[in-house]
Amino acid sequence: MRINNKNSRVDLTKPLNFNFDGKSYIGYQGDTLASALLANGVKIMARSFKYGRPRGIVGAGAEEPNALVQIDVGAKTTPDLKATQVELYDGLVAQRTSGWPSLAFDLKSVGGRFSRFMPAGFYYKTFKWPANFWPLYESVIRRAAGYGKSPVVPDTETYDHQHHHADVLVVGGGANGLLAALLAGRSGVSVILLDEQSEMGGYLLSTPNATIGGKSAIEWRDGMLAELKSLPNVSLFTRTTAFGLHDMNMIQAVELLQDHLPHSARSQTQRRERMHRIRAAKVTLATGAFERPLVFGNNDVPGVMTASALATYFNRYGVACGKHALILTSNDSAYQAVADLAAGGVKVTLADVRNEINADWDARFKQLGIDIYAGFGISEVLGSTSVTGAQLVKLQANKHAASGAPLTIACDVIASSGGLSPTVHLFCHDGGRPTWSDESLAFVVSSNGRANAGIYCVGAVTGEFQLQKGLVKTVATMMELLLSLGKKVNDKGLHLETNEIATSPAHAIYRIPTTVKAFVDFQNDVAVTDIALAVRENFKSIEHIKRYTALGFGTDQGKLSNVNGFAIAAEFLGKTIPEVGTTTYRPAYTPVSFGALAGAHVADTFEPRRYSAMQVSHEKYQAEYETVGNWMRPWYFPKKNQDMHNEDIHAAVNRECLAARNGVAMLDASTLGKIDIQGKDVREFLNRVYANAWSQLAPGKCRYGLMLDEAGMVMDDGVTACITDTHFLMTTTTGGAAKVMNWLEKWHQTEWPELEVYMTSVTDHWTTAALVGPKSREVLAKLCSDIDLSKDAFKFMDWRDGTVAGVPARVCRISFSGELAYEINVDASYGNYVWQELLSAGAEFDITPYGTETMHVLRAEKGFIIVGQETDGSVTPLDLDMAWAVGMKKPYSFLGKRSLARSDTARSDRKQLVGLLTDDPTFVLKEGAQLINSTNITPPVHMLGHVTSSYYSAFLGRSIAMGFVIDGIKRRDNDNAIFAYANGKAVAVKIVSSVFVDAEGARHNV
Amino acid sequence: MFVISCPHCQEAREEEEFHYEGEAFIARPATPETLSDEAWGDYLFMKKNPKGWHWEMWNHATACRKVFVLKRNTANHTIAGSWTLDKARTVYDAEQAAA
Amino acid sequence: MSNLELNLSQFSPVMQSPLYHFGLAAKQEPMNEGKGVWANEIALLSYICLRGDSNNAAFTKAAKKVLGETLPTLPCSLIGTPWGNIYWFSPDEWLIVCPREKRAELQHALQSALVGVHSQVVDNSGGYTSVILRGKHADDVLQHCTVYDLHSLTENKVVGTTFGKSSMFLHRHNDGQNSAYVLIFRRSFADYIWRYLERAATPYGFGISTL
Amino acid sequence: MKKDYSIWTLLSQGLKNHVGWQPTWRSPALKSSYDVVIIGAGGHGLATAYYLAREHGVKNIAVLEKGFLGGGNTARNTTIVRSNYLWDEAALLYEHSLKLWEGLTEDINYNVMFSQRGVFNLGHTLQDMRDIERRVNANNLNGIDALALNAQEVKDRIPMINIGKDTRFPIMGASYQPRAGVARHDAVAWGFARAASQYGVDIIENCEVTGMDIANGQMQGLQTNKGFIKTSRVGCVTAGHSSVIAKMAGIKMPLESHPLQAFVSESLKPILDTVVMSNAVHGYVSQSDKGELVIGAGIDHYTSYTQRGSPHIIEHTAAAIIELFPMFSRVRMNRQWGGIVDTTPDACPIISKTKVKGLYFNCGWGTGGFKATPGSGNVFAHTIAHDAPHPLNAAFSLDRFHTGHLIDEHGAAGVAH
Ligand SMILES: Cc1cc2nc3c(=O)[nH]c(=O)nc-3n(C[C@H](O)[C@H](O)[C@H](O)COP(=O)(O)OP(=O)(O)OC[C@H]3O[C@@H](n4cnc5c(N)ncnc54)[C@H](O)[C@@H]3O)c2cc1C
Ligand SMILES: NC(=O)c1ccc[n+]([C@@H]2O[C@H](COP(=O)([O-])OP(=O)(O)OC[C@H]3O[C@@H](n4cnc5c(N)ncnc54)[C@H](O)[C@@H]3O)[C@@H](O)[C@H]2O)c1
Ligand SMILES: Cc1cc2nc3c(=O)[nH]c(=O)nc-3n(C[C@H](O)[C@H](O)[C@H](O)COP(=O)(O)O)c2cc1C
Ligand SMILES: [Zn+2]
Repeated sequence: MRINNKNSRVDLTKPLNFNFDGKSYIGYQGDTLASALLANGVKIMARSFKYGRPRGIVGAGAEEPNALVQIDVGAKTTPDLKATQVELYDGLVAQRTSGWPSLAFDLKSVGGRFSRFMPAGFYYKTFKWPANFWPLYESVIRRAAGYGKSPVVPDTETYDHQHHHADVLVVGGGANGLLAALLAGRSGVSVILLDEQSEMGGYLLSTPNATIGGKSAIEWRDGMLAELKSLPNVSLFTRTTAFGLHDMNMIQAVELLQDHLPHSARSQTQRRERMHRIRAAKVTLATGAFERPLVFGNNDVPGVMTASALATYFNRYGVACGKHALILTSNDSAYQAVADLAAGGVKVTLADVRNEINADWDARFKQLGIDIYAGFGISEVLGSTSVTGAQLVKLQANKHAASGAPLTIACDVIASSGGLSPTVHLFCHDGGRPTWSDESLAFVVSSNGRANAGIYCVGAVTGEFQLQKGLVKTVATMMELLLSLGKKVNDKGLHLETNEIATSPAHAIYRIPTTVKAFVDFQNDVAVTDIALAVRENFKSIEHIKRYTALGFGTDQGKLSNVNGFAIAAEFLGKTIPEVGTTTYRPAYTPVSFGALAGAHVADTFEPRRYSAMQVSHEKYQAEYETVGNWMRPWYFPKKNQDMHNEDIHAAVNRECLAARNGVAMLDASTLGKIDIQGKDVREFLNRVYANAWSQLAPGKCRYGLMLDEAGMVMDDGVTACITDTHFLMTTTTGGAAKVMNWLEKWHQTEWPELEVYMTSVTDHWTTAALVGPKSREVLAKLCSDIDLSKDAFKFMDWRDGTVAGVPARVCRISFSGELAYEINVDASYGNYVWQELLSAGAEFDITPYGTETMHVLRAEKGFIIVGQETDGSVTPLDLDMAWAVGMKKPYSFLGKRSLARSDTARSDRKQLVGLLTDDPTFVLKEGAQLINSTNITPPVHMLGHVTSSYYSAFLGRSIAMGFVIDGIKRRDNDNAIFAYANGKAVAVKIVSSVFVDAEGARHNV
Repeated sequence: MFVISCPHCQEAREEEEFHYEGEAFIARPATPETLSDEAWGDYLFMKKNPKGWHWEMWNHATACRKVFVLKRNTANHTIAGSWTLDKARTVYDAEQAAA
Repeated sequence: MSNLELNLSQFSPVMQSPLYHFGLAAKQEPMNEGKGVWANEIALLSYICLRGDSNNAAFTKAAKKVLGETLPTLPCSLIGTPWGNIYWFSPDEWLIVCPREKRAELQHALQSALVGVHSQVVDNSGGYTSVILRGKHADDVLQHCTVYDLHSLTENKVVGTTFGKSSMFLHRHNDGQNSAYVLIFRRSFADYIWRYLERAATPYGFGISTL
Repeated sequence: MKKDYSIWTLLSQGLKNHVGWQPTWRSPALKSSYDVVIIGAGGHGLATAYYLAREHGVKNIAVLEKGFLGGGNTARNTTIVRSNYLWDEAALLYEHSLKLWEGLTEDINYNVMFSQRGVFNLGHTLQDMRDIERRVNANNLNGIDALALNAQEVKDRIPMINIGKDTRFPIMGASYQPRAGVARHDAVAWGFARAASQYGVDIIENCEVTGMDIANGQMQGLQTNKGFIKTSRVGCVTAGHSSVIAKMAGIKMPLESHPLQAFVSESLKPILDTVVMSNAVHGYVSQSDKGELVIGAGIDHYTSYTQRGSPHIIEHTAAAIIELFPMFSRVRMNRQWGGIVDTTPDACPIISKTKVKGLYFNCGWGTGGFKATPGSGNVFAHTIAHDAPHPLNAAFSLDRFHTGHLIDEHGAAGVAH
């Protein structure tokens, strides 16, 4: 029921329409969905996970275990939000996330009647028979499980990250957080203060009648905020939750930027959420505490909540959750709520498990006409779908048993307080542990216990629940923090005395004895009896109890239930609570969207796409692309065929291949890694990092090199040019470039610093056009007059400097296709220009740009390997039949050499690379086909190796392939066929040399 | 999520700027050919992998591209210091001698 | 690479900068209050990588002779010279950024001065480009793109750090009161970096500023 | 063995308020000597003890656990079970395990909820597709169920997945193993503990091994925080901590212990009924029976024993999941955690004797050993019982790192879970 409470933060002049579970309601600006629903008298908001019991709102914030709702529809729909954290906006549409067919009647509740047969872990003991029925059982279980629905269409809103570096981060904007931030701010250091809620103030917003320094709670907060806002070195963030604290005070915090706005007010150019990554020299945790309910019979009936929630709805939202409230407490923290409600016209009955009531309070209560039951507890709540009353029992001295007949109290809302549980989560994320305090009856963190890590704690989180004492300690703690930053604290004009009534000690009690189900963790239906069962079954570690009962497993992560669970476990284990300890607190403090975690790293900007300078032209030629490393490389260039469709890859590749073999074609080879290496020891350096020898290579010449890892396995390859005796230009594979660069640097820096070499990556500087084919010389000649291109002046494996199309170029006569070919390297700024010029110059010869697929076919026809396709990290040069590329006589034991001599690596009968031919020349083997001895494919079948490369060679008019075969080199060209297995079929193949075209190299020697 | 001081850039930087390069001070044998398969295999693959203080190499990948040495506790992620390769060597040797 | 300018028939200039395909020149406008973030490419500069041992007098002397200034040895520092800015990349690596017209001369001067000295001079002009970033939200945008602590980025300082999932070298650019930055990064990542920058700047309004 | 879990016992106990349930496993006092001591009460250690007792009739066995049993990687893995590995040695070992999974619930009379919902290993590049083809064919010839699918076939089975060509790493296809799936990780530890306990195995929790007594190359016994234990045979199954134990025996291992992180979303209605893994984007996802999306990341590159990693790894994994399933962008991460995975140079485990007589190691499972739990325990039990490897683990000995006979599974492993 909505009451007119002058302190309420809700603006009754701004009504908002919203819809929950198909019904329309009205709430007000400042409401949460929870407060608005309560104001509208909605009691049932969910059905419980296991038993389908009706559930209502228990808390007022992040601790809410029951009221999980689905907000919005379509692309904006979001599952499992806590109604207590959803700010109301006009037009909000919410759905329940449990209860089928409806909240009023849930089918599970039928099964729920058999709850006695469904204790913790019952599913481990059953659903086992008959064995093959498990899939059926499972599908039933699955359909029963789960809360909200995942969206089914892509998210249309966006997210990003923002990195901050601050001297002091204060987490939590309650009284203590505000004070801490102000003190830090006044000292001049950079400060960030953030709070998860829509406005700063924390619990002050729930206790408007408290006064600080003579000001009302809200006035005091406003004063603090005003000064904080006036400080340029302080940044304030609301709706911002610190959800993870990581090593060295890296805090992840997510800011909700738009979800609280009506759709009409949301902007496409703004983010939905922003993740702040805050690296803070010092962190001050002012995260407060959650009130812990007491555990009693049927404590899950809608209308049972925590006393602080009751107070919060009443004071902050102007909502009375009932006309007659029964409040059960074991401590004084609920008293203010009792007084506020009574003063506000609610009939209040107070039950306190303690036998004496603090005298001052007693007087207050008497004035307010409150019935008080001292030494009483609630044994059982009455009512099924909502509270109608409760049974009170007189507790015996030990409080574990009741004496005398219960008396029945009629009421329509019940609230309880078992004390406060500090919000220690963040403190523990990076390995910290809370300690039990018998005085606070809570797991607390010390204000400076982790000062060495830069972590300080203030307020309720430290177990100091008195407002005034807390604030005073906050000043002391901040003094220490600022001192460590070489600053002084300045508390000028801060008056911290409050109007609190001194409190009397709380009583250590967590559950009231009862004969009916009493729930500890509402969301997972964990009852006291489940914890008892777990212990009985020897799940005695609190981690086992958690895992067996699912205590604290839910979306609230046990904010309300954990400590009660630990305490009740201790009782059954006959241990003290500190002996039992806590489970591990992990991120996220409250759930955070995948979108916020991903930030900008989605879609176009998920990961870099690297392009060469010729991309502009490739676009024009409508290339299809292949991803190689981070690069986007043209895979092939489909042409429109007669009926104006694009050619398929086979037509395109055949055309491109024939152009290269018979006319002229051109490949963008810019993506190859290029490393410029200089110094007097370059040759020695190359001798060490390459398998082959470099001492003799003359300036003006190029050589192919094989690079091995220390295990002797082929790691990369490429052609390296000798520019001068002290200057070489190395090329690497496209995918291996970065790896090789680091590899070279690492060996140089760590093992051979004495070698005089420097290396610099020039991959991006040079673009490379590979001009390939019998006509390539003629094309190049049209654009290049200052290099003598004649056969003998410019030999195979030579390089020359000159100009191409007027652009300074380094031309290498090397060939990965076996054809006459020139690789033309120019400054990338001219890359696209030169590429264009070559295309025009070649037009008369029908010059054909080609992609990686054709490059693969051409090199396969020549038996050249591709590192990463022929090799997989388990292949040596000898396996590749490339002993010619290994200089065994080099003085220095080059990288990988020794490994080649290991007993297994040196075996002569390893898998070796060979050529493969099918009998049927039109049949193209599957790359990845396995090679076997016979057509018998009934497993297990002994495998000889596999097909690494396989293509249709338009030039040869037949299919060709390469692959590994055990002892393959010996078996070349002997007639007994082996078989290639793929797609359930085995076809005969002959083992042949892997050079299919021009073994003697006549084609490129022209 | 570490903050690592690069001894070359002489500034504390975020972990994302660096690459981990594994255990430090695994020296390459001077004469591999004279080693047994076992000794060579140990050099190739065996790691201290301690729970506690670990001497390890990092590479300041986005900046100076230098490999340097970090002493880090693998049991609690505290960092004792970072040194250039040659300085680290002396600190490390001294520590070994002491122990 | 979408939004391409496909008209390749007329090639002028024959050089294409790494961000050429975004057609920035056509989109640029004078900075105004309407947008919070302004950027543009400083296209087609020359980038010379110089490596050598700063403890080797022969090297530093030779370098100074050519450059007119001693190479910066203070970590992460940069200095201006008649040639252009010299950036400290590592104890044995510098990047010299100069106008294209000076490239050949500078490269040649360095090479001849360093004959016989253990060093490396490499032209990387095609491999890099620079972007200038301005506007009242320039800092915010950078905070979206890099993990580096901008407070530590004083004048005359250059740092190699992250940009999204790639990397860049970053320094402040003296531009009156507003903070302005220069980003130097590799050609092949330019498309990614520009898209990332555009995306990060959207909430503040993104404009292409006249240089 | 006493088979006392069934719907009937559940009903009868239900009527008696469940007061009659016995401890799932006994917690006896530690004896001063044992025939065999297993270090580490994770799934593998408990399985080892179970098979030692059941198949090799070893009587006097203890399993020592420094914390709570099943609290190591067994407690924190994303539970993917498959056997579609590339090389014969690995494939046959994992398939042996998969076969045991198929009968495990009955075998140990404990519902491990083994759910054969199939596993997709996505391919995003031409080379991925070659590797997939190669692996699938090898699997078939080894008698392991496996299919190679193209992008459309993947889409047909997983309607939510994004196979658009506009993505950074367009999905080109996948390998699919229908018999693969997931299981309830805790149940595996508890079920094996219960079964082993019923065979008389002593499981000692909160008992940390701190040292070893070895005399002339022979195991004599173990020092623990609960005192000395005499034994001549010790099986070490301590995953991330294996190097630490090895050091006690003066042995160096080819292991590095890295953080491996995972996270779960809030609980959702059924949305994904299979398991999807991608090496290229570094993420994998399935939905548990309770409804949360269970998501695994790539490993952190540094070594650590803290059971935590760096947040940017999780951030990247979230991005990877959105790349595959753009609709999950608004789904929220509920909890994140890490484990300590013992990685080897060839991404294959070590199940081996050592140069210390009576000391055996079972480790190096890295990011992918949960699936092997029954099989690993089974062959390791054999190795200990016979002081000689089972044929299925002969290839996984330590000396492969000296001979060079590595079993390079990186291709098949990558994100190996
Ligand atoms: C995040 C994550 C995701 C994974 N996902 C998968 C997956 O999807 N599929 C898959 O197959 N695998 C996966 N794995 C790997 C898998 O979890 C492990 O390989 C497997 O669980 C190892 O089991 P274990 O019993 O050998 O180790 P553990 O379960 O770690 O058991 C080792 C035990 O040894 C104990 N111990 C250590 N030192 C001592 C000592 N000194 N004294 C006594 N006891 C000691 C530890 O406390 C621990 O309980 C994943 C791992 C992680 C961390
Ligand atoms: N009776 C109660 O239920 C109750 C609860 C809390 C505090 N109090 C009292 O209020 C007074 C002030 O307490 P305080 O200032 O220490 O705490 P507080 O509870 O007043 O304020 C803590 C603030 O931190 C926020 N917060 C918590 N974790 C966060 C996170 N991870 N990210 C962002 N924000 C987060 C909370 O939303 C809250 O606004 C004390 O006297 C205390 O005893 C009472
Ligand atoms: C398959 C799987 C599913 C899990 N589901 C949940 C879950 O729904 N809720 C939860 O709080 N934790 C869940 N966890 C994580 C555990 O709570 C815990 O974080 C993990 O076992 C690591 O232990 P630790 O965090 O205590 O170190 C899950 C863990 C695994 C392995
Ligand atoms: Zn550095």
